Parts: sequence; C-alpha cells; structure tokens
Amino acid sequence: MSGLTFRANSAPSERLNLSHLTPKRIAELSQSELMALNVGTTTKTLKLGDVFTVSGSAGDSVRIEGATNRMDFVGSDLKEGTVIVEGDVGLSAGRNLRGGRLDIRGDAGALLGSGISGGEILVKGSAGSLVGGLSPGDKFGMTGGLIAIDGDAGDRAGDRMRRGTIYVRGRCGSFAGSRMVGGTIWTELGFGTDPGMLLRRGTLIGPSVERMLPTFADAGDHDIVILRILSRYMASALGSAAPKALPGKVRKFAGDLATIGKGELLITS
Amino acid sequence: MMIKLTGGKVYDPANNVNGEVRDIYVRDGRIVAADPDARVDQEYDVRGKVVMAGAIDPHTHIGGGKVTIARTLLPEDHFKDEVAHTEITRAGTGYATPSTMITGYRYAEMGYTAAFEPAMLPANARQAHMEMGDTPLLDKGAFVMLGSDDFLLRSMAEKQDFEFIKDYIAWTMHASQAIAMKVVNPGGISAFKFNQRKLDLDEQHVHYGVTPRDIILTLARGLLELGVTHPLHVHGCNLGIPGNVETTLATIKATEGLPLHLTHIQFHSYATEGDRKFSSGAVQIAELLKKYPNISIDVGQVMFGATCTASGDSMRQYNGAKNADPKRWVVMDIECDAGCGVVPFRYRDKSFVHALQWAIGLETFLLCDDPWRIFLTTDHPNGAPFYTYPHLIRLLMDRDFRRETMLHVNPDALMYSTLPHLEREYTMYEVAIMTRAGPARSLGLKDLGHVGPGARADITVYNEDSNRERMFEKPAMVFKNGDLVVRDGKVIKVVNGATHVARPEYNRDIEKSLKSYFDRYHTVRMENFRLSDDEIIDGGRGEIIVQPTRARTSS
Amino acid sequence: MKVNGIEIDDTFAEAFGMAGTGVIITADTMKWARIAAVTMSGFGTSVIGAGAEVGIDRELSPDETPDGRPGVRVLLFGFSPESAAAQLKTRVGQCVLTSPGSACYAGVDTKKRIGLGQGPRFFGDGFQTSKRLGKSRYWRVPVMDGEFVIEETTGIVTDAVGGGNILILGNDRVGLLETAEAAVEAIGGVADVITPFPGGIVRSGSKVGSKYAGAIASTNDAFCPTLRGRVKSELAPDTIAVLEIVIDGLTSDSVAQAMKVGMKTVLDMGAPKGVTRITAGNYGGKLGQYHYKLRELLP
Amino acid sequence: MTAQAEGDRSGEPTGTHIYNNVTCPFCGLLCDDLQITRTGSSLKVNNGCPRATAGFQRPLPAAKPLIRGSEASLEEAVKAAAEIVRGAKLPLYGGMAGDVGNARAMLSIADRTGGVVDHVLSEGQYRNFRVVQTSGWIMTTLTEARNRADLFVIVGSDIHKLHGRFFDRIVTPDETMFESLGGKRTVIFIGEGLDTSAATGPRVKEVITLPAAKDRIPEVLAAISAIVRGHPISSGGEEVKRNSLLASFLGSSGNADEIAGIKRADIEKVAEKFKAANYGVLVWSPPALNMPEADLTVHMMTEIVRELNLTTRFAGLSLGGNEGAPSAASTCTWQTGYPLRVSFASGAPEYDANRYNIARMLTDGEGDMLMWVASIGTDIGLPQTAVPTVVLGTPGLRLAQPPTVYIPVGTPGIDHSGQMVRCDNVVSLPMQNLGRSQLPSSADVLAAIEAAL
Repeated sequence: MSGLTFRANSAPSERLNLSHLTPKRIAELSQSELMALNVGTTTKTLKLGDVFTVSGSAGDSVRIEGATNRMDFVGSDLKEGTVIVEGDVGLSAGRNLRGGRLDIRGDAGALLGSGISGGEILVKGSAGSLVGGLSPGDKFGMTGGLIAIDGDAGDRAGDRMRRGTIYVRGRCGSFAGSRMVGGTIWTELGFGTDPGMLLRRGTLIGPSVERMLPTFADAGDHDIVILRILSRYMASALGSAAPKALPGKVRKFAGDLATIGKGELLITS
Repeated sequence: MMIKLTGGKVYDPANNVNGEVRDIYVRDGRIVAADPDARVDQEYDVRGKVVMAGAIDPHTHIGGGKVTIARTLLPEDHFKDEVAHTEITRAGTGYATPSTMITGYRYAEMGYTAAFEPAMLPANARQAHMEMGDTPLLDKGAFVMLGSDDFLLRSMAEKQDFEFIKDYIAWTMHASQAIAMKVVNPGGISAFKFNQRKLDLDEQHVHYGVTPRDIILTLARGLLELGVTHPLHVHGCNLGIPGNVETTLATIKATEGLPLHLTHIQFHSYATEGDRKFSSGAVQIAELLKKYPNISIDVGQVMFGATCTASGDSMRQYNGAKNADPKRWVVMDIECDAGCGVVPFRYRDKSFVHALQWAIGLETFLLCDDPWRIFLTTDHPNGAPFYTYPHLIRLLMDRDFRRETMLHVNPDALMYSTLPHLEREYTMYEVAIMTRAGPARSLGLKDLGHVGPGARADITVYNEDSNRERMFEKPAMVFKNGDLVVRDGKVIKVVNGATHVARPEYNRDIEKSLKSYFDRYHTVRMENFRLSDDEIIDGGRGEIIVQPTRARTSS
Repeated sequence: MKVNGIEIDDTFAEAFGMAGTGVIITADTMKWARIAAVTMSGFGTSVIGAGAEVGIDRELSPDETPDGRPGVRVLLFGFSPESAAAQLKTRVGQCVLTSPGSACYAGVDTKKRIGLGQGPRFFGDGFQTSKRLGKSRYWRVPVMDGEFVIEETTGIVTDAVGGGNILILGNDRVGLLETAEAAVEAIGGVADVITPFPGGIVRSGSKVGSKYAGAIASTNDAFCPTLRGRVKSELAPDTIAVLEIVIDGLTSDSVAQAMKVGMKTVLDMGAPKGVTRITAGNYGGKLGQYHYKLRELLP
Repeated sequence: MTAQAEGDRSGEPTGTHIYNNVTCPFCGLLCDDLQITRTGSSLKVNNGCPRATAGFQRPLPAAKPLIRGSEASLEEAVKAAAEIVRGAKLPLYGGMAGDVGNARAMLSIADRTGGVVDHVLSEGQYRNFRVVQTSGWIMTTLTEARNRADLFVIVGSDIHKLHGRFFDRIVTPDETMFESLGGKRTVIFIGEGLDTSAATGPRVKEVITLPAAKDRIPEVLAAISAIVRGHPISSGGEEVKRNSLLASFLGSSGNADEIAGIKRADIEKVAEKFKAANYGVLVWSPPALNMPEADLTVHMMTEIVRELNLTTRFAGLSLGGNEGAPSAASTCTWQTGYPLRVSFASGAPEYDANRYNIARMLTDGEGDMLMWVASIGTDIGLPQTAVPTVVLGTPGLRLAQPPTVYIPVGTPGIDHSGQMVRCDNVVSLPMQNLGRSQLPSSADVLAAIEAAL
C-alpha cells in the first residue's frame, strides 16, 4: 500500500476542511495544485501546504499525522482506498463515505460518518454525538457501511439512520437510534437513557439500557436468526477486531410505539 | 442622458412591431420617440440582434412566508448552488427556491425585468414585500389571496351587501399593497381547517355553506366592478386530481362572461382515460377557451427535475404530501386568513404521471391559439424553477427539438396526450406577446412590456441564435429603467425595481366593520395589518407605482 | 467399445440451456433443513410437467451457512429466469416459509439476481422488516415459531444445463436399480448438479410427440423392453430393463463431471449386477446445444 | 445620527404623547395592541404583560459610545469598530437581537467581510429547525388557534411566565369566531411546575395537568402518541439489564401503572381528549424545552400532530421567538437560503449548524472578532471571549466584560421604526418609533461601519 503522508506542522489556528485529502482527489491533482488547495475556513486562504508537510508517493492510501479536533470532513466522500489518521479528528469525519476505509487512531468529533453509504470507518478512541447521524439537508443519516468505534459513542448515535451498522465497543450515549428508520447499532457496554426515541425500524443491541421508554413493548426472550447473520457479518468485516458472537437468546423490546413501532431493542448478556 | 440602441430587430407586439429594424431612444429611464436632432450620449450598436421589452413573469413565487419555509425545509436544494458575492452583487444561493438577491440577479440575467408574486396572504403581506424589497433588478408586485379568509366567507354567509364585499376587496388590496387578487382553492383552505378534505365547485363549505362557485363569482365580479385591470386570478378546486378537467371546464362556464384568469392550468387539466385513469384534458380546455374570450390562462409548465411545490392550497398540498420527495413537508393554517403547504417534489421523465403533466403543459401552449391570453410560466417553483424558461421557449419554438425531447420521456404517457401530433412552432412575435405584451396588458402595467415612446426603458437585447434556448438564457444586454444592468448574461450593475400596486376606490366605512372584526377575533390590529407605503419605500430601497384602475361601477 | 464387459455406445447425451438458481435452507437441525429442502424439491422432476427441476445439491455444515446452522443447498432449474423465479417464489413460500425453524438464503452468487424474499416477505402483513448486512438484504417475517429470515434475492445462471443423462441397460431389473442408485449417490458428490427425478432415477424415458393431440411427449417405445418386436426397438434381445439418470447443472463442466462420475460407478460395479450397456439420449443433435460424448467421458 | 441616550434630552418635546396599537418587541408574540404614553423619554404601558411593562418602562440610562472604556463620539466609535472588523480573518456577527432592518444590515456587512452570522437564541430555534429539516410539520398561527382550538396542550413551557398575554389573548379571549367549535377549551399542561393560573374563566372547560419532570416529558408524549395510534404501552422509565429482567417484570412493581411518574389512566384520558378534539393545538416555547436533545421532543409532538390529522385537525404552535430571533432567522433564510449559522468566509454562504454556531465557536476559540448586537433586552450580554468585541447594545445592557467598542443603539418599536417577524413565522408587525430617544438603529450603525470599511 503506497500513499502520501501529510504531517501537520503545528496545531491549526482555525477549523480546517480536509475533504480534499482522499486518494482519488489527490490523484487528480498535481502536487503543487494539491498543496495550494485552500483548507481554511476564514477569509484568508490557508493552503494545505501551510499546514502540512507531505511525503511519500501518491497511491491508494492517505495518511494524516498530527491531526487535531479542528480538522473537519476528514475522509469525506471517500470511494475507495484508505485514509489513516494519527490523532483526533473534528466534525463530520467520513461524511458521505461511499467505500474504502477511514481509520482514525484517535477520537472523532460529532457527526462521524454522517451520510455514509458504504465502506468502513474505524475509530480507535471515542466518537462525539450523532455518529452516522443526520446532517441538515440529508434525507437520512447513515445509509450503509460500517462504523466501528473502540471507545464510546456520544448521544444520538444513528440519528435518522436508515441502513448499515454502528458497532461501539464501549457505551452508547443517550437517545441512540433516535428517529432511526433502519440499520443496526450494537454496543458492548450498554445504552444511556431513552434509546430508540421515535425509532421506526432498525435494531439496537446492547447489554443494558439506563432508562427505557414506555413505548417499547417487552416481546420476551428469543433466539433471533438475523443476529447470527449479523455476528458472521461482523466477523467477516472486522476480522480479529470483531465482537464475540451474540448469545443464543436476547430479550426483545419492540418500538418505538410512539411511531410505527417496527424497530427493536435487544438486550443481551 | 440620451441612449440610443441602433439597428435592432424589434419585436414589440403592443405596438404592432414584428421584427422590424428600429432604433430605440432612451432618455432619463424612459423610451422616447425618435429624435434625429437629439444629442446621443451613449449609443449601443445592436444591429443583427433581437430587441424586446424586458420580460415579465406574471406568476412566480418569489416572496413571502411559504417560499422562506421552502428555503428552510430544503437546505440541500441550496448546497448545490451557492453563489459567491462580487464587487456589486451579494452572496446567496440558487436553485428551486433561490434566495431573494439571487432571484433578482438570475431573472435579470435571463432578460426579465418584472416578476409578480401571485399568492400573497394578507396576513403575510409585510414579509412578502420585505422579501421582494430584497429582490433587486426587478419590478414586482403581488396578488393578494382572498377566498378562504373568514371575513369574506362570513360576509357571504351573512349575505352582506355586495358593495360591502367590494369595499373589503378593495381595502384588502390597499392594505396589502397588491396589484391584483388571487383565489386559491376557493373556500377549500378554510374548509380544510374544519376537517373537510375536499371541496368541489358546487360543494358547500361545511361551516359557511357557500360554494367555490359563489366565491369565484363574488370576487370576479367584485374586481370587475372595482375596475381592477387584472381579472380574478384563479387557482381552482381539485388541483392535481385526475378528472379535474371537468371542474375547470365548469369553472370557465361559470363565469358567464366575467373575465377570469386561470392560473397554472396544466395542474387543472387532467382527464381520466386509459388504464391509469389519467390522461390529458388540454384539448377540451383549449376548445372551450376559444368560446370564452374573457378567460386568460397561464400554464404552470412542469419540467423534469427536483423542485419544491409551495402553495396556499393547504388542502391539496396535505393530500399531495404523501408524494413528497424528500419526505419532509410543511402544512399550515394561517390567521383565519389562508394557509400554505410546502411539499418538495421530483418530476421524473420516466414517470407516466410526470411525463403526462409535462406533455399537458406543452399541449396547452400549442393548442391555445391566442398568445394574448396565455402566459409562459412554470408556476415557479411548483412546476419547475424559472431558470427553465429558455428551455421551455425552445420546446415551443422548435418542433424538432420537441420531438427529440419526447424520445426521452415515458412513451405511454404520450399516448394519452395529443402532443406528438402538434406541429405548431411559436414565432418570435408570439413569444414576445406571451412574455411581455400579454402579461403587461393583463396586469394593467401601462408602461411596461413594450418599447414604444413613454415606456419605462426596460429593454432586453438578445443575440440571434437558432438555438432558442441559448438565445433566451443569456441576453446580450438588459436595461432596467435605462441603466445597462446585464451584459452577456451577467449582472454588471444593481438597481432596485419598483413595486406595482392597484388601488381601487372604496368606502372608508368598511374599516368600521373591519376594526370590529380585528379587535374581536384577530391577534393583529387592523391598523398594523395594513402595510404603509413607507414600509415598501423603506429608505429609498423601493418605489411604489400605482397602476390605474377603471372607475368603480355597480351592477 | 466395451469396458468391464459393458458396452458403451458411441453416442452423446444432448442437453439444453436452462436457467439455474439455488437457495440455502437452514434450520435448527439438519433434519429440518432437509425436510424443508425435500419438500421444496418435491414434484420438481421435469420442467415440462412440473414447472421446474429441483433437487438437493448437497448438505452444508454450520460453518458453511450464513447463519451458522446446518443447511441444505437446493438447486432449481427452469426454462427462463422468469419461470425459475416464479417457481422459486411458490416453492419457497409453500415449503420453506412453512417449515419450522427454517431460513432461506441465496444459494447462487451471480451478478444477475432474481427475487427470493421479495414475495414471501409480504406474508408479514406489514410487520416484516429487513436488514442489509454487507451486500445482502435479509427480510425478517414474523411467524409462529419466531422469525422466518429470507434473503431478498438469489443469483441466477442463465447458461445452466439441463438434461445431461446416461441410460443404463441390462438384464436384471433389481441389479440395474442398485447400480443406478450407486451412480446417483456418487453424482451427489459433484458440486452444482442435481438429479431431479425420483431418487435421481427415471424409468419413463420419453420421446418427443405422441399420437394423441395435446400430449407433447410420450413413452420412448424404442427403449421399452416389452415392446421389443412390436416396434423398431433399440434394445438387444437380452435387455429387460433400462434406467436413466438425468442431470441438471449450473455449468456444463459440472454436468460432464456428473456424467463421468456416474458412468464410472456403473462401469465399476455394473457387470455383475447385469448391466450390459450404457447409452445416452439425444435428438440427433439438432435441439440441444450441449453434447456430451459418452466415450470422451470414460474414466 | 447621534448616539446618545440621556434622560433629559434638550430639544425634545416634553409634552405627553400617547401611542396606540404599539407593537411590543419584548417577546415573540409581538402583541400590537399596547397603548404607550410617553413623557419625555419615559414610557408608561397601559395594557402590557409584566415583561412588556418592564421592557418599555425600564429607565434608559445615559449611554455614550465607548472605545476601550473611554467615551468617544459616534463617528470615532464607528471608525474604531470598522478598524476591528477590517483586520479580522473571521469576524463573528452574533447576538443579532433586533428587527428585520438589523438582520439585513448584519447580513450585508457579514457578506462583505466574510463573517459568520448567528442569533443568540438560535439554540432554541434549532430545536424547531432540526425537525423542519428532517420531517417538516403541521403548524398553526395565533389567530387561528385563538378562534378555532378546542384543545390547547401546553408542553414543557411555562407559557404564562414567558409570554404573559398568551392565555389572555389566545386561550381565553372574550370572543372567538367559532363559538360552536372552539368556544369552550380544554387546556392540558404537560410538565411539572407550570403556572396554570391563567387557564381560567368562562372559556375554559377543563384544565388537566400531567406534572412530568422536564426530562420525562418525552415519555409522556411518546405514550400519548402510542395510544392515539392504538398501540399498547408499557411503563418504561426503568433501567433494564438482561439478568435483572425476569425479576423486574415478574415482580410487577406497583409503578407498572405509571409512566414518568404519571398515572397511566391520566395519560390515557388525555390521549382520548386528543383524539376527540376538533382542532387541537400543541403549544411549546422552544427555549423552554431545555431537556437534552429537545428537538426530539418537538419531533415527537409533530408525530402526534401528523397522526391525528389522519382523522381530525391538529396543529403545532411554537412560541418563543424573543430578542428578534424569528426576524433574524427569516431574513437570513430569504437572503441566503439558510436559517442562520452561515459563514460567508469563502464568499458564498456556507451553512453548518454545528461549525457556525457562534456560541460554540467562541468557546472553542474560533473567529477573531465579535460584533454583538443586542438592541432589545438587557440580559443577553456579551459572551465571554478573548477576541476584540464591538457591541451595539441598548443602554443598560448587562455585559460580563467590557467590550472593545461599545455603541449604544435604540430599540426597534421604541426608538426607531421597523418590522419584526412574529414567533409563528407568518405574521410580521410594524414597529413604531415612539420617539423615546435619538439613539440610532443598529442597522444605521452597522451601515456606517460597513461604509467605513
């Protein structure tokens, strides 16, 4: 795997928009064009070259070193190839990701993977609110792909999510799966309060819920075949990092009955 | 300051000029008679180019609450069309519901110098005018909506004296600073508030007992007797419902000689033939219109793509909301005055229904033989954004282009329309009527829409081009009140246009009843409901032009 | 020529292009996966009369199935993708959806897809939900013992082969049947093929046409031992029975491989059981685009 | 233009002036039936709510432009402000508390200088915008509700305290147009500690309170939503863990009959009233919905409204809208296509509700100068920030820190005329100049600063 490495010279003094740093976009530009791109968010142009030193040769991956939480839209619109980030990222990392892999070896800000429709986002640390969530102007939040977070996820993971899978090795904050219309959110350490508020369809999986809405109906213990498929899918997508297979039986709660109520909250362990 | 446009090929139907080469002289913002002795300060050589008056859009939703709701609802509509400021122009956004400044710039860049908001709620008039005040380069005006307002319906139910109702109509036009009046789903918006879900022409309003027919006739006759030039602007019952052509035909017949303008008639020309129970009623409409010279129409042409429908017709919009794309819509009941519904929509060329809507619009254009009675509109943004006009003009002027375009639309749809058989091509003269002289005459804009002496010097100069779309989308020059504001399709100077109003006479006593009504029921004082001239003029931002009305009569 | 005392005709099996699809049926136990599969394969002998040719390709261990339960792969062959899809829909709806604990997944992985769960999902009466994982979409239909999971689509092969065959002739009906059974079992080890007739064996070989109007096929009188002498027979005087093994496969190679394995079994064990001859059915090579020459398939 | 507010302005007529039909700028209702008597620069309100009275009658302290704490002329202050703006890489235009004219002027200078615009009360407005931009809604307006509603449901907002005349004007007016329909009202309060005292009088048939804690209101709404849909509901509100499940459910603790501390039967009764209403109105004030992720509460309400409209008529009515928030949002929307939180840094409007949230930007140290307009109330003072600040504020504005440049400005509807947009985003009202002072409008000052750039 070859690719360019961008090392931040120092912490940026303003928010940056790094949506240009994908293998495809880099392949379209000469190095000088690339380094002249404006990545700043003020009236004064801030060139990519002012912020980063580049090394390596163009290829199917991009590496960003010294990233901070002021760097927004990292890996957005990625279609193929890999973007690896050493450090933290800001808002909307992996926005509209369609394929490939975004590998964040730090924490991510809000709206991680909003609008993602394919590919994978891996986060070593924790993520902010609205993981895979809806950004104004989107019909839905996440519509496909996989987001796997080693740490915790903030509130409202999967807001208005339609498809795809969010896997959180740690805890999910409150209101996970709010307004969700499909897809799966799986936490190993449990949900905060009121998960699945206005959940229309989709699946929330976790060992516990801090506070359950009254509009989730207890449907009893079940061996749910689709969970076996999900476990296999996770194993194939994440390899050794995959979670251990779900138990044979889970407690199913159907909801949110405040709306069409075709979703489910599954309590494991 | 004398300006001369030399040697252009002039199409000026109001003055019976059909493509003749003429020089046009402009002094102090107005067109003046040729004066060979006058000293010309600035001469523009427009030889070989086509000269027309600035175009007038008589029905385009450019201001008011519903447009701003649409803007809020669909940020993604703007994401794809963000426009940076320049030295002279402001930043903004385009697309189906463009921001106000961009609306002004883009209309001007297409050769339009006047545009009329056709659905101003009295309760929202102040905002509508504020938005139009932020729409540069265009003269504008608004049609105020009555017909589902409780004051009128009460008055009709109580069988108030007709002069009283006329006073109310006139007062409303004054209070809201309107040039004309529109009725939208007559009585239906109000009926919806009473949980009535449908109201046909002769169906009774569940609470007031009046029918849409009563309302249309009352308002149409009222406006006629008040001497308002533009007849009642009617968005009829049953918009969008297959079979509504019957309602529309009945509405035309109901006029009994009264003048009426039927707007976005495409949406009201649906018959029920075929397996899908959906077919074109354009032929029936066109035939009947020949017998009713008192009726004018605009089309509300549908063009393919994403747009947002915004209408006062809360009843029909609520019904149509199930087809919203994206599934995100707003319906409102407003101030015992009216309502609104904002429903995003995507017209697809492969869809049977949408392709047929497209065909019906074109059919209507091609079947109606009197261009003085049909105006070119897409009901922006309901049928399509106004930027599609040049494309539409090409479809009308270029048969081959039309045929080629038909190859890409749902073929089954074309079987339920006569469009494939229509050979007509609009002439330049007819286009000039439909987009200038006709609307100006219909709206009573005495010095707009023509380039004869005395006219305001709103002039558009086009490069002659057999590709009419290219020709009409990027004029060589546009003059607004004699100022060259657009060159080669780009704004080079920004000026403000005027606001046109009509002020029919009324008896001030009406305010006694109104005052009592407002005090008893309303949350706004009558005095504050009225919009003052100062609010429009607003520190030099605008100018008000009062267009003449005929003397008030009584029947 | 003769091998192990069995005559092998210098002829070929003539086979046709078909549309072939497949599903994987899983259940809590192999027993119930098999029951669903067998039921779905029932009355799936000849496309002409049964609408489709259906059979079990093989059993799958838990680690070979999408849900980690025991499973069975069923293949289904039809004249066209449309007719195969229609048959699949009916058979899955009637035989798999109904079978306790079952789930049903794509059994063929091709780019071209046909509906699998698209019909049965409506059994959910609005309570069905779907889940997309990776490239697959699964429908979950609530049923009385839990959920019936069915993948939305399965693949379809448009150049599959139907009607590969061998005919086994001999002088001992019981021995002939034992031999054919062994051949079918051996063919069971070949991937991507099925032998759709009862037990994989057909005794009513047919010819095209009939004296009766309306019947498109009728008994192959030239191979009926009791008509020898009455008609122009293909059979030697000592032949008292003929059995046929018909093979459908997703690929031509798999059909050839199945015929090869089948013939090997017959040649290895047939002579003591009374097998005297192997031949194949064809129509003179004019009708089917696949010709499998017996002598080229010898072990 | 002068910028002075002094108690005894010489040259000003000292006689008494009475102004009728005055529009009040101090809350989003924009009541326009006030009568104000002015004597010199002091105003007396005849029929205002406490908030209006306090606002109009607040003594106007003397105020002069200040540059780094030192008095300056308006011209100097404008020049100093222009200096600060001119040097900025990313100016922030916040506060935005003013009328439409103010919003127009702020948008103009922000466009010119590549700045960011946001209103101080955006957080509340965004509780609504997030819903509009996800699913839309069905809404009504004040006059419609006043005449038509037979059911008012007040959700989580102490409306009487926030909008002192709402009950008096909308819920319990002397007359309504449709006595047979919305003549007698049922008023339901959802939330604890709400002042229900104004829901009284002959027009009120029944008052019901479901006193749920603020953060439990969504549960109550969810239960109502489920019941109106005919879905069964459980008690909820509990911590659920797999291994404790059996015990908790078999144990059938007494609170299975309660939802969010409210008796299930009470909620069911309320839901039945929702279904039975001819025209129900769900009322909330966005700033009051300060439970976490409050847009979900708004969304829940719109879901209930949508469902009920399948059979009857129901609508939402959002109040709030103080400090000119709807004026700022509407103007920004018609001029840019976006409801605030817009950056012009690239030359074109860029909308991002997270990145261009000025409160967040200041906390995170983004932007390098802040222009803060607070021309209406006194309690939206400047946020803490290290960047240079220009405040155009009504005299007496409470400031946590001294601004770099302060310019006193008048209040729309008192010191100058203008227009403001009402909380229902449909009606806008004219603001009268009551002649209290010679203070310039913020729009005029902004225009002067822009001209001085």
